[in-house]
Amino acid sequence: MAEITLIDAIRQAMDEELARDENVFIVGEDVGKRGGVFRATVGLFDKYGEERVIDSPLAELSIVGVGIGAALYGMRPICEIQFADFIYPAFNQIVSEAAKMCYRSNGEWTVPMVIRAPYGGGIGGGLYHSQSVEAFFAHVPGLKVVVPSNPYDAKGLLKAAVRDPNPVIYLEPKKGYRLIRGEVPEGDYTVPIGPAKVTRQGSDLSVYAYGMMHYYTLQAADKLAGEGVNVEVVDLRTLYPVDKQTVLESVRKTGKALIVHEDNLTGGYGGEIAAIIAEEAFTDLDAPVRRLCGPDVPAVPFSHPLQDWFMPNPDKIAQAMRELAAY
Amino acid sequence: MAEITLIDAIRQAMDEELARDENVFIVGEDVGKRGGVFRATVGLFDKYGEERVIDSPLAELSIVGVGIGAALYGMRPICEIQFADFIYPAFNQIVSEAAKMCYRSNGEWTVPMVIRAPYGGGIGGGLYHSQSVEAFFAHVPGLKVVVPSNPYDAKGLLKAAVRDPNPVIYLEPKKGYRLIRGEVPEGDYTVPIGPAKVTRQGSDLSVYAYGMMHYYTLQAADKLAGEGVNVEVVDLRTLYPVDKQTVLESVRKTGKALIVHEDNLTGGYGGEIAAIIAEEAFTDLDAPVRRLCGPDVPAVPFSHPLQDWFMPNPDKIAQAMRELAAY
Amino acid sequence: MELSNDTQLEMYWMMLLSRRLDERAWMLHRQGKIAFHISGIGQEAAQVGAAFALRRGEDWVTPYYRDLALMICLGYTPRDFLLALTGKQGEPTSGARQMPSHWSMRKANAVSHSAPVATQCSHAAGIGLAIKMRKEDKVVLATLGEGSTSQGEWYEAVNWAAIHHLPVIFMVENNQYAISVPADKQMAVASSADKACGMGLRGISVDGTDVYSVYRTVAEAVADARAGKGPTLVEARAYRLTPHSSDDDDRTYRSREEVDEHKKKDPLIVGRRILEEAGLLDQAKIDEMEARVKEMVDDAVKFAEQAPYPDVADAMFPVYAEEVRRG
Amino acid sequence: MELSNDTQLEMYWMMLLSRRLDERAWMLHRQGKIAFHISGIGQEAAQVGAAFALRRGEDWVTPYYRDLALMICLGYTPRDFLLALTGKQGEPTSGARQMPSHWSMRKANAVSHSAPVATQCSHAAGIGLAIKMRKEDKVVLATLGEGSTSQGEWYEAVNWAAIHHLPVIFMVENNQYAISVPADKQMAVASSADKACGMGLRGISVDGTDVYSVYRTVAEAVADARAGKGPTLVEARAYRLTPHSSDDDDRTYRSREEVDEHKKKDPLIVGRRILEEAGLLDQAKIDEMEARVKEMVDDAVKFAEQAPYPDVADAMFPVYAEEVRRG
Ligand SMILES: Cc1ncc(C[n+]2csc(CCOP(=O)(O)OP(=O)(O)O)c2C)c(N)n1
Ligand SMILES: Cc1ncc(C[n+]2csc(CCOP(=O)(O)OP(=O)(O)O)c2C)c(N)n1
Ligand SMILES: [Mg+2]
Ligand SMILES: [Mg+2]
Repeated sequence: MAEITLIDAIRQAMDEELARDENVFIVGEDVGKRGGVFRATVGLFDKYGEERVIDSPLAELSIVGVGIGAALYGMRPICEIQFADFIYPAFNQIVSEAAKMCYRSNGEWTVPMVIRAPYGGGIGGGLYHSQSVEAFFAHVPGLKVVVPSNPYDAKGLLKAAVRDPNPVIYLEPKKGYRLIRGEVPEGDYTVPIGPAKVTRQGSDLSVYAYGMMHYYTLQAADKLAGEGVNVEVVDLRTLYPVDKQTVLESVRKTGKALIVHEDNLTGGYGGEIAAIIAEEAFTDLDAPVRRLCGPDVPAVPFSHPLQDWFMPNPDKIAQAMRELAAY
Repeated sequence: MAEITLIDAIRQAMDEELARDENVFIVGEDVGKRGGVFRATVGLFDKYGEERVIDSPLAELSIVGVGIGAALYGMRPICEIQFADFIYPAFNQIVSEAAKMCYRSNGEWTVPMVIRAPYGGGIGGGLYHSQSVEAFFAHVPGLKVVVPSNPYDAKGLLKAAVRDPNPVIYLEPKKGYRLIRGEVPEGDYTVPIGPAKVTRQGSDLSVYAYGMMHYYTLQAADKLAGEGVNVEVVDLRTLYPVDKQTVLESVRKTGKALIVHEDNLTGGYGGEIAAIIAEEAFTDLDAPVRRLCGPDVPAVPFSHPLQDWFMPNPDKIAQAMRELAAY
Repeated sequence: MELSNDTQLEMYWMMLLSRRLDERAWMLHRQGKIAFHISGIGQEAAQVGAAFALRRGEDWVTPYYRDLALMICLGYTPRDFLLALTGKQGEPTSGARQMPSHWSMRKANAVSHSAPVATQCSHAAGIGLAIKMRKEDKVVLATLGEGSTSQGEWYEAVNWAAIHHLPVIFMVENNQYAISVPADKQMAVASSADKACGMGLRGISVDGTDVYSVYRTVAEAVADARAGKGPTLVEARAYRLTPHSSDDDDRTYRSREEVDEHKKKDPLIVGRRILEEAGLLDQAKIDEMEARVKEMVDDAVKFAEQAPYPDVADAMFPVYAEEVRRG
Repeated sequence: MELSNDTQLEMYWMMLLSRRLDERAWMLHRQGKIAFHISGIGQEAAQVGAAFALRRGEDWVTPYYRDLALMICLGYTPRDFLLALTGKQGEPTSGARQMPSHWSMRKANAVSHSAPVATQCSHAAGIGLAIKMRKEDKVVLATLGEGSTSQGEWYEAVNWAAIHHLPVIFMVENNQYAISVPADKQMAVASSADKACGMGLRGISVDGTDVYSVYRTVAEAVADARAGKGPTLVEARAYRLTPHSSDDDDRTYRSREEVDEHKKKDPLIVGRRILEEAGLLDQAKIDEMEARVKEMVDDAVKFAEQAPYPDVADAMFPVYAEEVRRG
């Protein structure tokens, strides 16, 4: 098996899905000739033509709205939002339309579509090229929200998303695009949307993370292993709907829970995981449920020292693990 | 003191603020001659003229965007979104612009504005005239999010919001517009944005609620008192920033926490309160932190039995209180 | 594009049936038997004229809430409508989840729409894109009110259709008000059709009280679209002869004289005159039609009265496509 | 609207200073000394022409990221810019929170802008509304790229300005690309100025490489706006002579021949020729100017190199206006 980067896995998934199903198409800003500003779609324009890899006008709302219309007709659009920070103009179409179409029509209409968006900080992108947006969508019944943390999952989850009959928000940890490498089979496979995954077995505490923070969490867990602390790591992967069972099983075993994300703490996705644990695993808890998250400022600042201040990293995560383990 | 309705208190606040400060103006759909579809602005067009009570084009994004521009210039806009369900087109302006202006300009620019929006179910409004939107905003640093539960607070908080130098999302429980009555002084007073309020002292469990659900919670608490259960009720009022101190003080006293809101459970605002309690009051807890919320379907269905099924009400709240008290 | 005598009479019949059904809804509301009605009275000619210009059942439609007459032309029945008004079980568009007049009819390719205005327009563009991708012979009709053309949403959708020469007809039903706000507060151009020039598509304004004029205009646009000549923007000039909805009191913002003046150009009066002048209609024929309509409407009312309410056991689903039970 | 000789020379000076500063940024990027640059090269004439048509410091501006030359005319200094490029302490627009070229200058009434394109346009409309409300003599200039006119946001803002006759000049700097997407994939009209007719305001297209033509055109629009004649849409036709940003590789989507062709119409060449023909400029004068520029740019680079990074202790504030420390 070849070892490839996260972004190559994403491109491979799209390439294979375009080849597999002629209803699949890509639409977004600069996805065509340019191959995407992160080059996630490089080569696809030449291979599949401008009708299937469409350079949209600079307007996210209609990228999604047009995608929805095409999906209603039976197509399988993959909409690219250039940066997750620019998804807000499309908020109405995602939340009012894509998410509610199935329920509101009592199942008569469905919206099989994927909305891909690179998210997250640590790349010098400042306030508007670094945001995490998962909490806005992991609250909206009718949507599925997926965040891969490694190339294998990235490819498998994206293929599953393309084939899913529902709107799937697929958030890509862009800091890891070229940093995170892993083995990926060349042929067809999917990773099911829904289940979280225990990516490291442990007994002393459970750490829940996703995307880039999952990558860092594994590094921190390695460090803690050297210190004799046995950390279990859960990659949440599908943020919505929540895989409560996997979340609860782990904390029931370890008795301690730490949730890590780079989005702002307050009102962030971690609150939901903490609440589920506090409600359903109360009697198993040996310590307060901890969250390590971005601070409550609008987003990641540009200047490097400020960015470092904002972002969780392996050291900060290791420190939080230590403290919780010692509780 | 006169006993007036929630909506009259809201109108009174706007009337007095328009009279007090010539920078204050109202902008929104049908706020002028029509006096608002809920009649919250009735009479203000005649009194202050069409330059200060502006019938906007049917476009929420620019209601907010134009409001922001005017606020940057030194005005104090009160933007009305006709139903909270229609706030999503303005999401980008609220989240990218209003919320981040102060931080991104290092304090050089600020956006003193109020965005009023009627929210919530129980009025036969179906999927798109019943939504609760607080969770989307009570996660965005730079915004303040306020939900009054009674006429006194409604007037005082709205006046405080108009005078606040930041963007304030002011959500009005529309089911209570004419249902909830209370004494309101005629003259000027404000209720500070920030503090939650213990509205009923109790010792057996703490119930956290806001808006219409707070109204129902007090009714349920009365019922429980008859059964010998002593419920403490906290009106959260300002959802963001969170008044952690009041939240924690109450649960430290009672040892049990129930959070009630009508918004969907998963990813809802209640998760944050539960998470704060699970993290910071862990050792005081005698029971799992409970949430009673709307189910995870897209929104409140229209047909009455379905609406009743969706909505929390005094009976359901009383039942949840009983169960938690018995834990 | 010549209409046979039978077709001309059928068009009048559709207007009449829709009108009487609509009037009955107002009556049921006055009687307290239904909670809400939003009316198409005054816009029947625009809707029926457009519907007949389509290959009904084959072409696609993204309608809006005033389009009762349009839907009737597509096969929506009085019984369907009464189930919606009463929120009863079996309501075909949404399982009584949506408010009345929020259409959907899969078998007629009429897409489910929400309440946030103008969102259906980018769906129409997306459907047009899919039609073009599949090289099919279909067109799509999108309708909306003139106020709704203030939404950026609409502009983006029309822009897409114009750039990609999509087979979409955007029909603005200009009834001169958006709730209370007159058209001159929505736009600085004289007619919604004038907006076309700025987006690079054909724009044409037609007397929307004359069903046959509307037919001819839309039929031409449809022919152009089918011929690959791209989209057309049609404005049908009409007048909203009723309050905005059963919740509205239009006396607060427009004079009775103004309304009465427009009643003279009621599309049913205009249509009847044309048919009488052509010798196609007389009092006897009208009496016969009215009797037939009354029977249908009476039947529908009775049917809905006897229908049960939806089962709350069904309310939780289908939020996701995999929960849809077919057949 | 006649320009004195001195003013004409001053305008050329502004273009030259901006150009050399911009070129230095590219060089610093190649040297690995800065992480990111987004360039205004090719658009200086549009920006300087527009700036000189304003009462600088009194009138308002909502700029966008390419407006280095515009900002220089408003008093932004090379040192300011270098602090932004390097993310150093004291960076005046955002405290180094924002990426470079995200301007803000309160003392010049130049509003902070974000990255999501076109959001500044409704701010401009709101500022125009405030100016009108206060019956002041000011105007506001909003700039954006031609691709950004695809955003519904922009349409809504212009619509507002047109309906309310607001003193706003919308200047589209049409550099023919939005990253990789050419203008004919953004709009179905030949010129951005053609969009004006659909919204009911004046639209005019001008050669954006000729600073004096731009000046005259914008000056006329400004005079109209001041006279209460409402907004104007100006398109300044230019060409983006560099890649989109330092992250871009424009060879993937446009030929070198095309770029070279446009280099012949470099605004600095055009400006120099005009001044030389008028006998206002010769080689000696240019040498002197270049020397002066080089000194200023060198100084700025040195200044920024020696400046410290921001203090992370300041990073948490000011999220809210009350946290702003003045003075
Ligand atoms: C995004 C959004 N904002 C506000 C509303 C509330 N609303 C419902 S209908 C309406 C007026 C629509 O006017 P117009 O587009 O002219 O259509 P008409 O009702 O006159 O047919 C408004 C403001 C809404 N449905 N959606
Ligand atoms: C809402 C939004 N979507 C996407 C982007 C990413 N982006 C930055 S600049 C740009 C192209 C802008 O093109 P244009 O408006 O023509 O301005 P130009 O850069 O050519 O001056 C894009 C797509 C953005 N900044 N904002
Ligand atoms: Mg209308
Ligand atoms: Mg451009």
